[in-house]
Amino acid sequence: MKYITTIDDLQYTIEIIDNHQVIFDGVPYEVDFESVSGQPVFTLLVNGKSHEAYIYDDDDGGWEVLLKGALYPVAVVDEREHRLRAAFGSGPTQSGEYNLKAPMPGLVVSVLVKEGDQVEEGDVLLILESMKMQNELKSPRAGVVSRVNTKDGDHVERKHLMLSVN
Amino acid sequence: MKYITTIDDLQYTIEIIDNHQVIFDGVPYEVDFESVSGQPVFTLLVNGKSHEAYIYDDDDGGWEVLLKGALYPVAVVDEREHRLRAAFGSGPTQSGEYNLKAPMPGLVVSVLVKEGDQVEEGDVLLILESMKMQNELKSPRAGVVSRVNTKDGDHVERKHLMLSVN
Amino acid sequence: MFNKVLIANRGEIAVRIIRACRELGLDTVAVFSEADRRALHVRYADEAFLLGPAPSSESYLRGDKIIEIALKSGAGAIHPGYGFLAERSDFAQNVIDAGLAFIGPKPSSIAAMGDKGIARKTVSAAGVPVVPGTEGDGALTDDQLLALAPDVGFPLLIKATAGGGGKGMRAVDHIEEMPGLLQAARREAEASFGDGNVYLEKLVEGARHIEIQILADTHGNVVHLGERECSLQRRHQKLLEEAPSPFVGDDEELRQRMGAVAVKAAQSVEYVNAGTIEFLVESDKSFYFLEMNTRLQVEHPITEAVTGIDIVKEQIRIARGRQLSFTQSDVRMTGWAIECRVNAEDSHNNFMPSTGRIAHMQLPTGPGVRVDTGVYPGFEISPYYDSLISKLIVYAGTRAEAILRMRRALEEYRLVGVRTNIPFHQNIMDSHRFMAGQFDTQFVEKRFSMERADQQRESNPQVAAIMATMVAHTQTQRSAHIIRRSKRDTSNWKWLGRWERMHR
Amino acid sequence: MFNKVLIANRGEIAVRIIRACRELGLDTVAVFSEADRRALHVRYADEAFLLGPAPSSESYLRGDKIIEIALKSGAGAIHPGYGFLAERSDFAQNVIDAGLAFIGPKPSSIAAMGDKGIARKTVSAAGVPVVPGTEGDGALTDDQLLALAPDVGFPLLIKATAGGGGKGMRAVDHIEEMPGLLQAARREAEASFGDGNVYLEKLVEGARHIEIQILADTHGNVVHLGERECSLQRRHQKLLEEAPSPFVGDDEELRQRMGAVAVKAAQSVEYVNAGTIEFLVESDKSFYFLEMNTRLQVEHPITEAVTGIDIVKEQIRIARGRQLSFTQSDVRMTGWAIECRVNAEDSHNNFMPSTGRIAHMQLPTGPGVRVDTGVYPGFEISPYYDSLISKLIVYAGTRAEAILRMRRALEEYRLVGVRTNIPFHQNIMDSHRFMAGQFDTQFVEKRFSMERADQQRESNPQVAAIMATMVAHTQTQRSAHIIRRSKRDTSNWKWLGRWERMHR
Repeated sequence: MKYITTIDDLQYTIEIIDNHQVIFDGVPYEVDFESVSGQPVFTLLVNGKSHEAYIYDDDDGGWEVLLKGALYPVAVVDEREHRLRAAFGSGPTQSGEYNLKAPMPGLVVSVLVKEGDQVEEGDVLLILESMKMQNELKSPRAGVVSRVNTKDGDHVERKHLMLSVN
Repeated sequence: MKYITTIDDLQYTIEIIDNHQVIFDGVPYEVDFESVSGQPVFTLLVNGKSHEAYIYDDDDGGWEVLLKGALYPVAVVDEREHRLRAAFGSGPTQSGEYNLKAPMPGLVVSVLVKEGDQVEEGDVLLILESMKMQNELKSPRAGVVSRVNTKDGDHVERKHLMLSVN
Repeated sequence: MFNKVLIANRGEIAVRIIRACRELGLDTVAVFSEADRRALHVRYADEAFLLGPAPSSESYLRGDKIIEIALKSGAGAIHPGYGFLAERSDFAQNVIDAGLAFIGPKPSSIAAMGDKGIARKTVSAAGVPVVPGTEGDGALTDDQLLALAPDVGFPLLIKATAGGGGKGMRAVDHIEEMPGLLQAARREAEASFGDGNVYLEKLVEGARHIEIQILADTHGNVVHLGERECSLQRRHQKLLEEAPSPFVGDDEELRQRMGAVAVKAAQSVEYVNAGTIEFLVESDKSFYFLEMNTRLQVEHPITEAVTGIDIVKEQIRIARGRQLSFTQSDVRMTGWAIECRVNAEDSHNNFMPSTGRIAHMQLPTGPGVRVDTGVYPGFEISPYYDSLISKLIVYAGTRAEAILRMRRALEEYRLVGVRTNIPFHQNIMDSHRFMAGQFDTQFVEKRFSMERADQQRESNPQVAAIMATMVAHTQTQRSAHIIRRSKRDTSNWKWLGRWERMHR
Repeated sequence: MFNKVLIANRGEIAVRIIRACRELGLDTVAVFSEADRRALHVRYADEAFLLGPAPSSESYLRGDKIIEIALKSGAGAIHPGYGFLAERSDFAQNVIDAGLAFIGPKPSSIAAMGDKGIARKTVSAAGVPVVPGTEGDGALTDDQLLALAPDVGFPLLIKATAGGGGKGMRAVDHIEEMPGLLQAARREAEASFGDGNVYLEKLVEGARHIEIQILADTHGNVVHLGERECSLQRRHQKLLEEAPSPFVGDDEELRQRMGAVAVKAAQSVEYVNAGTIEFLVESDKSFYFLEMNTRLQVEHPITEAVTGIDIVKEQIRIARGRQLSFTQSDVRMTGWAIECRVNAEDSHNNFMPSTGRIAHMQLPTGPGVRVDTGVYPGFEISPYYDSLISKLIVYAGTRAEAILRMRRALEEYRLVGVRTNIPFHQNIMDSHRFMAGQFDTQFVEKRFSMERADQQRESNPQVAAIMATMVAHTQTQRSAHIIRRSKRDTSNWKWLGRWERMHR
């Protein structure tokens, strides 16, 4: 199968024959690709060079590759999908609403805004404590607080929608 | 459920109410029993004492407990079964045949006997190489080689029946 | 003399203390919260008792329960580790009143050094130079502080009087931002120490944070074990320490002068057991007393590596009334040690805390490498306690060798399940300013960026692209396969197509 | 001068060498068999190339392929590690003829020491005392050996002329058992070294096995790094080593005398790089040359710990033509180090080899602990190579402290999936004779029994009984549950009963 793989502004065409053959931008390579004991740790031998990386699903269809301490955000789409995107533009456009989700599980130390409040970009919306650190979560833009789903003292799970700015 | 548990010549009656209560020889104990990350490593808190052990199934219905470097062979049977055994004697009696099974995977360096040979106790029957060590496997008793299931140069898996003495 | 020690702590430091006790032939008693039943300190201790629910306030801060357990279990002493109850003079007093030994300083010394205001007064009275700031006994209102601020001068630091470890600390550049920052600092201080009092201190720019390790026995002997360089910090949290300090280097005269001042500061509060005096050192080598940590320090292992002295064992010996087995002249620093704090913080995402189950873990080993940790594969990193997963310590003959060894060790480190700051440490080890020893306390926040550093490392996007593509491909194949098996009746390509759309 | 090194080995020693190269800034090339694609040395190396199928003869012993790979990959040197091709003079010669550096001694030195018969001749000519036995150039028939045996005297040892590591070695008490043992020895020697030649040596009873580490550069400097005590052996395989030797102890005069003799032996074959001279030492402190190992030794880390010298780095520096950076007078042994060889051998089942997948692994860490290993959780231990899983090394100020530290470390060690000899080491650490340093090469086989040792440890059958019962109970419940779910239509107890009978 043929894929279009993108890292920042770099784009590669990669065709995968099997675990031992890939065609990279038209050039065939002998590769040896294995996962280490079923973990998201992968080892790749190509031209004798030994590489090992962590590869995570970044939760919205992309991948993160941690290789020798450097992190690469990678987008992989197959040829057909790539054509579709080219034709119809890529996916839904940004919604007007900003949803503040808990970046990690923790304790809501204090919610500094209430529904209907006018907030400016950079205003602190909420303070979330996790691992003994107080993290001030700020609004990325000006707007009106449209919804507040949490209160002081709440324990929230990761990705819990805490409040929205419209 | 109530069990009769035997270690060598020691016998205990152990009733298990749940993971937090056992009655040991009539005396109730508060216990806290957990397995460590799904491994056969178990941690037990009883009267505040913290114990950790490996517990293996010994392949014939019994258990091996490795506790602080000491190995305990343990037999556990429930009450009813214990009564049955008491009544009818414990299981099938030793068959007259000695079956030599491979104690580990390895290479058969040489089979020193053939079918029909008369062997004495302590005679070397076969040499098995594993991990660069040559292990001489001897006959536990005198008898006649009734069967030979392997030959020089064979790679055998663990528990493969290599030969029998009758 | 006690033969059983209760460790009133968790994580790597509890394990570290259990090891010292075991190697001295002492029995150990662990305490744990409901979140820590399977924690390493519970598994390694001879005895273990439940304290209560996960939050510290209901478990590791319950001094009353801890003393009760010590008495019940027949422990003769309590080691508080660092954090939690380590610097609570009232707890230390209660331990002693219960007839137990407290493995640490006298309650009076903890109190004297615990209120930073009083501490500054005491040591300056003893002739120790302190950083200019608000004097007196702490309890100042926001208005008073705002009034005093201009005299102290900007930039300045708001610090918690009960503080430590950067908690409740804020840097202020202009008076306008001060009210908000005062609030934040008091809130954090309140949360961390149950005391919202703060004071002001001049923010000395381009300065280094260098500390001196002290050991004092009950017979009046006080020695220092040389310095530790702790300037690499983020949000006033130490991230990497080394001994000796590249700034002090071969200046044995400066080292001994700082050591002598540290000893003097310790003596000013009749100090006993292990402690650390933190100094701010300016580029002209003038130095000021910052504060004294009246406890075992996270970074103690680097001093152990270069001096060969086991600080935790010495703490216990001192608490047993022994004399120090060595004098100041016996203490010699040889070789070089570096410690990297491996935290469950995603250094590629603004050091956001990361929780979860450790699915796979492979620690670096081999010559000159030491790892202190309280976790293991299968263990759950909870949001209740601090983010320190392990301390990676290397030791070698020279600083250059130590850096190369640390690079090697960081490369070997494998941890799956939570994100860590290992990439940050790898970038630091490659930083020319770090290699040259040219950094101060503001280096990480003002002169260092992960993005820039990542760009500077020998990059290999092609390999990253191939690996990600192969993983994506494998996943596609597997899913397609599953769908095929579950839906034999419909043509594959349609399902495959739908599945792919679903997953974008 | 080379900048890339090929490591012609596997397992912990390949990893150890990769670490040394990395810390010297050299690139590394690994080679691997089909069984080792996921091995740690492949994962840690910069490059890795497949040699062939699992059996050594088709992979790690294929010198031709290895040299080919070195040339192809642009490696400038080959490090053989120990075992495999390490002591093959022809391989060393081929490496040099290919224009590569061999990180080890000259082929001529390997050859001279490789044939034990010639070696005994050479060193005794140089005035080094040797153990009485058959002299001459090895190739003796069984009849000749049987004839010579009485002169050597019983008990005696049959040893492989090409031997090393106890392979092809047998102890003989009476002439009657000698023919059978000769066969066994020749067979094992043939299998291990492709050379069935053997010779005879007097078996000195109650003697110790003590060896001296040598380093020699290409500029004629030869120094010794003191001794290692290696008397704890089973079937002539070392199981535990320590430095210094408790037998030599403070007898600096004996140490220097043995060192001088070792240096002389090395010089007698114009030795270069790292090597070890093994001595047999009698209770009256008279000592005899046994053999020289012309390679890096498994137990080298304990010498590194007490001397502070990184032997593998020195090997590489020497191969790069550097002079030794220190003289004999700079070498000082401080503190005490012990190494336990953790093997995949079931010490509760006559040390039977144990293979399988490592399901869970937790290595001891903390102060004074070093672990060298080539495996990790998820790795498969195959029957093709030796059973060494890892080397556990501890370092402390005194022997007593080192023993306590080793006990602590052994207790922390967790390994699930294969059986190990850790319980054996735990029993040794608790043995009074070991603690008193009263043991010789026959201690393990003649005066030590796991059964007796197990009985002597503080035993806790009640706890074992409770834990086994709870596991059995859980299993019963689970199975019953499964049956219930799958067979809702029939009454549970009947199935439960049947299931229980099934499983007995």
